Amino acid sequence: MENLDAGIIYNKEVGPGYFLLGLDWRPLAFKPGQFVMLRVSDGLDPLLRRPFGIYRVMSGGNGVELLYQVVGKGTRILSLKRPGERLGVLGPLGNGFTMPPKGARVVMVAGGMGIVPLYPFAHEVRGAVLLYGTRDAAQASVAGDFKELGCPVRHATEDGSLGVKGYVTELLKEELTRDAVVYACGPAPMLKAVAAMAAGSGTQCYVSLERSMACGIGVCLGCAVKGGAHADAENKLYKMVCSDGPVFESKEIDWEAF
Amino acid sequence: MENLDAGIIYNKEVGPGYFLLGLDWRPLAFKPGQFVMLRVSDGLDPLLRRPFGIYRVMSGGNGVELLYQVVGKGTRILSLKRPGERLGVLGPLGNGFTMPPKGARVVMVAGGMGIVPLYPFAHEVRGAVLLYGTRDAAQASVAGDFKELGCPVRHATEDGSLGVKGYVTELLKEELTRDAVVYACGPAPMLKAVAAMAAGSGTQCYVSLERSMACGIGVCLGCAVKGGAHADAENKLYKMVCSDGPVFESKEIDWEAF
Amino acid sequence: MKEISVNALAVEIAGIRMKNPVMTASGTFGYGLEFKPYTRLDAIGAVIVKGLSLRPRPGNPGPRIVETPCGMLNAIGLQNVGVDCFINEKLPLLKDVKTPVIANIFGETVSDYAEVAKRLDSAQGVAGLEVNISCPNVKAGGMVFGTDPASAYKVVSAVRASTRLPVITKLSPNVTDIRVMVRAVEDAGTDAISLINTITGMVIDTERRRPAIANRIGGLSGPAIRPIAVRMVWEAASVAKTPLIGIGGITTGTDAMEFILAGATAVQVGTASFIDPDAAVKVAEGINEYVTRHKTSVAALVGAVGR
Amino acid sequence: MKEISVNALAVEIAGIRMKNPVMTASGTFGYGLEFKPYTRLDAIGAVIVKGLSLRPRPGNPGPRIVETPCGMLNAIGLQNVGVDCFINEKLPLLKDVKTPVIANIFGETVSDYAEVAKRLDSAQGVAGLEVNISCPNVKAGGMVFGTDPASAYKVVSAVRASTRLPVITKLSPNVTDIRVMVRAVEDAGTDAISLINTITGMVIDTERRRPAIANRIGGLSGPAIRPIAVRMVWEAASVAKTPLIGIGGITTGTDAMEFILAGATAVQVGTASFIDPDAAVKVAEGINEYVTRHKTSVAALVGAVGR
Ligand SMILES: Cc1cc2nc3c(=O)[nH]c(=O)nc-3n(C[C@H](O)[C@H](O)[C@H](O)COP(=O)(O)OP(=O)(O)OC[C@H]3O[C@@H](n4cnc5c(N)ncnc54)[C@H](O)[C@@H]3O)c2cc1C
Ligand SMILES: Cc1cc2nc3c(=O)[nH]c(=O)nc-3n(C[C@H](O)[C@H](O)[C@H](O)COP(=O)(O)OP(=O)(O)OC[C@H]3O[C@@H](n4cnc5c(N)ncnc54)[C@H](O)[C@@H]3O)c2cc1C
Ligand SMILES: Cc1cc2nc3c(=O)[nH]c(=O)nc-3n(C[C@H](O)[C@H](O)[C@H](O)COP(=O)(O)O)c2cc1C
Ligand SMILES: Cc1cc2nc3c(=O)[nH]c(=O)nc-3n(C[C@H](O)[C@H](O)[C@H](O)COP(=O)(O)O)c2cc1C
Ligand code: FES
Ligand code: FES
Repeated sequence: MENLDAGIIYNKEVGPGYFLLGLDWRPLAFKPGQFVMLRVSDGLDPLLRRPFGIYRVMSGGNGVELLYQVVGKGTRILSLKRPGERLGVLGPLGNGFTMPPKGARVVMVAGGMGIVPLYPFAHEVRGAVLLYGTRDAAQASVAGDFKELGCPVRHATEDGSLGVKGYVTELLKEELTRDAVVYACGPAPMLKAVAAMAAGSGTQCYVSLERSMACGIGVCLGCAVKGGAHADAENKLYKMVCSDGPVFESKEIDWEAF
Repeated sequence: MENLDAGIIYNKEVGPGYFLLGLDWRPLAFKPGQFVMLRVSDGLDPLLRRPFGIYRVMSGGNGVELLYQVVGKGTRILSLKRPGERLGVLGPLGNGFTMPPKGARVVMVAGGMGIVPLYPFAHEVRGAVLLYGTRDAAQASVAGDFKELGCPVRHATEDGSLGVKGYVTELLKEELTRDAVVYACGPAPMLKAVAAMAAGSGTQCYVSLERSMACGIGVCLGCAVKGGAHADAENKLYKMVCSDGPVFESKEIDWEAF
Repeated sequence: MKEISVNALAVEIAGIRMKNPVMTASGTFGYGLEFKPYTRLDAIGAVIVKGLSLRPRPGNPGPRIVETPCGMLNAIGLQNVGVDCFINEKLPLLKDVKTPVIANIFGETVSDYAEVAKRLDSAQGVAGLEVNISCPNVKAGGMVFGTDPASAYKVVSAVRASTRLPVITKLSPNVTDIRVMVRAVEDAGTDAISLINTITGMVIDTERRRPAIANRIGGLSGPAIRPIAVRMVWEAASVAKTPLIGIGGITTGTDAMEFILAGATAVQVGTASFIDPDAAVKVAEGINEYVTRHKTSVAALVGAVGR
Repeated sequence: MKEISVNALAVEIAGIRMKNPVMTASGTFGYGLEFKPYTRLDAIGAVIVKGLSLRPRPGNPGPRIVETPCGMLNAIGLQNVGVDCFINEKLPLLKDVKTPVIANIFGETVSDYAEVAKRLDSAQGVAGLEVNISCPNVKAGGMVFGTDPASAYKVVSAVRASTRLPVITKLSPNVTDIRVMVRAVEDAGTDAISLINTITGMVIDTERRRPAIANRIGGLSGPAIRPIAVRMVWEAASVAKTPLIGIGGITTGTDAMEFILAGATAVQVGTASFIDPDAAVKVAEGINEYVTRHKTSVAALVGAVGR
């Protein structure tokens, strides 16, 4: 875990509103699914850091790449940063993915920017299938990186411009076999649906969650999600996405409250 | 008076911490001594605009130039802006300089960045002498622009690296004749000294003042300075630097309170 | 500029009809006239002018303002031309503006307040009064009235008895429980309530080791205080019987919608007008965008956040 | 890192000796341990841990936080492991840290407070207690005690009677007159006073038309509130007989100096530790830079702004 200023090597738009950010920071080690807290402004507004998954080690190994989408104030400011500027980086943070048992059929489910933590995961677990839901074909361009890893990719798009028309859960139905292990990351409604389907078929399922964060290191207690039936002790009712997660087994979470 | 977004044509360091900012905005008209309020941040911090004098029309006439020094948060942010970015501009604002009576011997006194409003003034009143106080020779490089206008320039530097060693008021002593009209802009202690000297010798003296500003248009009543003996009516006790000034005859000001 | 759909935006406060819910906050919009070069006064819901007292006031010595994180601190000291000068010299110039003009008033004593109200009562072109019982920047009067329910009651009763104009009371946020103040001024007969005025604050110039503004303590305004203001409107709405006007750090239509959803019928734009003299109109446009996109109206959204 | 000159920075609060005046604010520094990878705990004046209650508390449902202009709103709901777990599991791990550890305590009733204080009294490694009578995010207790002088008096008296440890009382800013609260808790025997806790606020998610945090109302912290906090310390200093600890939006040494000049003997760094887990140490370094440059000491500057 480091707390330092990293230099920007590149920060380029690679899809509609999607940016690939190359930092000259090479963490000693990181697990797929871990994230960093980035300070996007030197000033006091926006005040808080923003969490971003680690996408991959830069080719050549001189740093890491993050992949992000512009959705609000902080990411807009980030998208205006240029090579040579420096950013506060805190990380790697969080637990990262638990590796699947040997021989399991690994199914990755991503919605939109949920693709990010799955890339380093796919890098370690070669051959996993990726089900990828996006708004349209343009948004899905990142899938190319997964194909290079040898992952079969199946697309669902809201506008039907690539793969099946509709939600990615349509694709999951066909892949949900007993021997599967699901790894999912994406918007809350998608995760809820995935968790429900996995529970229905008794499939083991890991989800990577997102919550607004202030600290990223488990101390502000701001990123709480309610634990599921397994959350017994009263003071363990809530789990912190940043430090207990961001990856949870889906049965650890109270999906009603999510 | 306009309220618009202007594009940055250039923003280059021309001296130690001094920047020349070229904007693609050409005001219909402006008077020497007028200023603009610049919005340096799209965000909410820093919240308020910052006032800067209009230095001159860009060569070619496609815009105007401002000259500023980095002293704090807002000017630091400004110095990082690059060509193509846009800035909110409100102006031209303020009264500007009253032109000297025909035949008067015009003496300009500048301290540091106080040089800015005097340039367009010198441009109209050719041949005025400039007494220029800076910390050192490096800071005084802007004087070249005045020499091009044909202004005799005499320097005072705190470290003695150019002209006389000490304050610019040393130079003024020698120039304070009865037929002189003084135009001064600079830090408060300099202006106080200049006003006192002018009062002592009965010389007419105009000063351009600086005060923290919120609105720049006379409505927040934040930039008040106390009027001198001439401020009679109770509700006219205070003058607004932005709308009653920034240029005042020195006898209009209560220098004790300044 | 998109056309603002009048019906979806129109609101009424104490009989004052406004084409949209955006008013200018007192002390941040001069006497209105100063903004003519920069904005369309006709596109603003109502213009509230700088606080007026019985006699002209010179205001406080400088420095009077200092910037703070996402806000500013001011101690202007209610500098103003006095109610008579306002009536004779400023008001006539606002005659052609197709927007209600509301006079913000202030006194050092209860009878001052009543007298200012009386003089404005007979003036042409004043749509209503806003009673400032909450200015933190003057020694006498001001905030004392705004933090003590009994004093507030007295001031508002006296103003109420001195005018037939609609009376809006502007509350101070510097209290333990805003609901107590709401009840007091409603009992005194106010027709509407605006909140919040600035929050008392202080900045110290550490290099000079003295307060950054000459008055030492000033009033904090701007986006920094918005969450506090929204909370106070929400609390006030839980007991108020009269319409509320939300104020504090509004810079966009979305900001304004927070106040409306919390229970305000209208809003005021203050500090934002310093940063952009066209801010009030832009806020109205933003509200228009919101209600259009949500296919609803401002009136339907007042207090719609649910409790 | 420059060497911090110990003598010029050292202060003492109620018998607690600190190498510098920078403490960590409760609820923003966990139980201290979490920060070991990111900062030098030994370089902090004192560590104040998350608020402790008699029994463990699960806290509020999410969302619990939302960003605001130059600040944040939180309603954590005082989630904590409970005083016994703290004593048995957390405290022993802090044994080697060469910095006083202060326990922040909280109860739903007066006797809860007293009982928590009693249990900590016999614990090894607790240098003092900070009594939180000002948390806005829980229904019972919390802010009720902090806004009513009589209730505050009761709580502090009960704690005072239950422990030999130094007692610091942490005041709520949500009051009309902080001086009244200062007098009440001093009468009850507090050894020092810390202020301010968060200011109640609200943010509305306009798209969803509901409060942005599940608890609806939360506590505002961060640079946005600093001018309010400085003003309250300055006001408190005009009547306080015990040392004050200034809190609210401190991110730099200069910010801290504002509080010290206003009358605080020490300061606490809160929200800033979320943005930079090394913030408290950096604030101490900034204070060191200031006192070195001005050739003076912290102790000499307490309240030096002049009135
Ligand atoms: C562990 C973790 C890993 C993440 N990894 C990535 C990533 O690799 N790439 C990427 O593009 N995004 C990622 N996100 C989401 C990213 O943090 C948010 O998009 C970002 O913080 C938004 O900041 P903003 O200032 O632009 O938006 P804001 O102006 O703060 O908000 C804009 C919108 O985004 C929502 N939002 C704000 N913060 C979050 C958040 N933390 N999580 C979810 N929604 C939020 C708001 O509710 C609002 O609707 C991750 C989030 C978490 C918690
Ligand atoms: C009418 C007018 C014209 C000006 N013209 C120019 C110009 O042409 N070129 C130029 O470089 N500067 C000019 N200034 C000064 C310039 O506005 C300030 O330097 C700038 O606002 C500082 O902003 P900041 O955020 O960098 O500093 P801050 O972080 O706000 O403050 C840094 C330091 O600057 C001081 N300061 C802040 N605002 C002002 C101010 N308005 N006037 C004086 N001191 C201030 C502060 O007290 C502090 O010591 C002018 C000021 C006025 C009032
Ligand atoms: C410079 C300044 C002057 C003000 N003068 C007055 C005034 O004369 N009367 C009044 O009722 N409120 C006055 N206010 C308070 C504003 O009307 C408003 O209540 C407050 O600024 C909060 O809104 P804002 O955050 O949008 O600025 C003043 C505020 C500022 C910043
Ligand atoms: C997330 C969070 C949790 C907090 N928890 C506590 C607490 O348990 N006990 C307490 O006395 N204060 C608590 N506080 C208040 C802080 O200690 C501090 O008084 C306040 O945040 C103002 O300081 P700041 O602006 O530096 O953050 C909490 C603040 C935050 C932001
Ligand atoms: S973000 Fe602070 S505990 Fe998770
Ligand atoms: S800056 Fe607002 S009146 Fe001058």
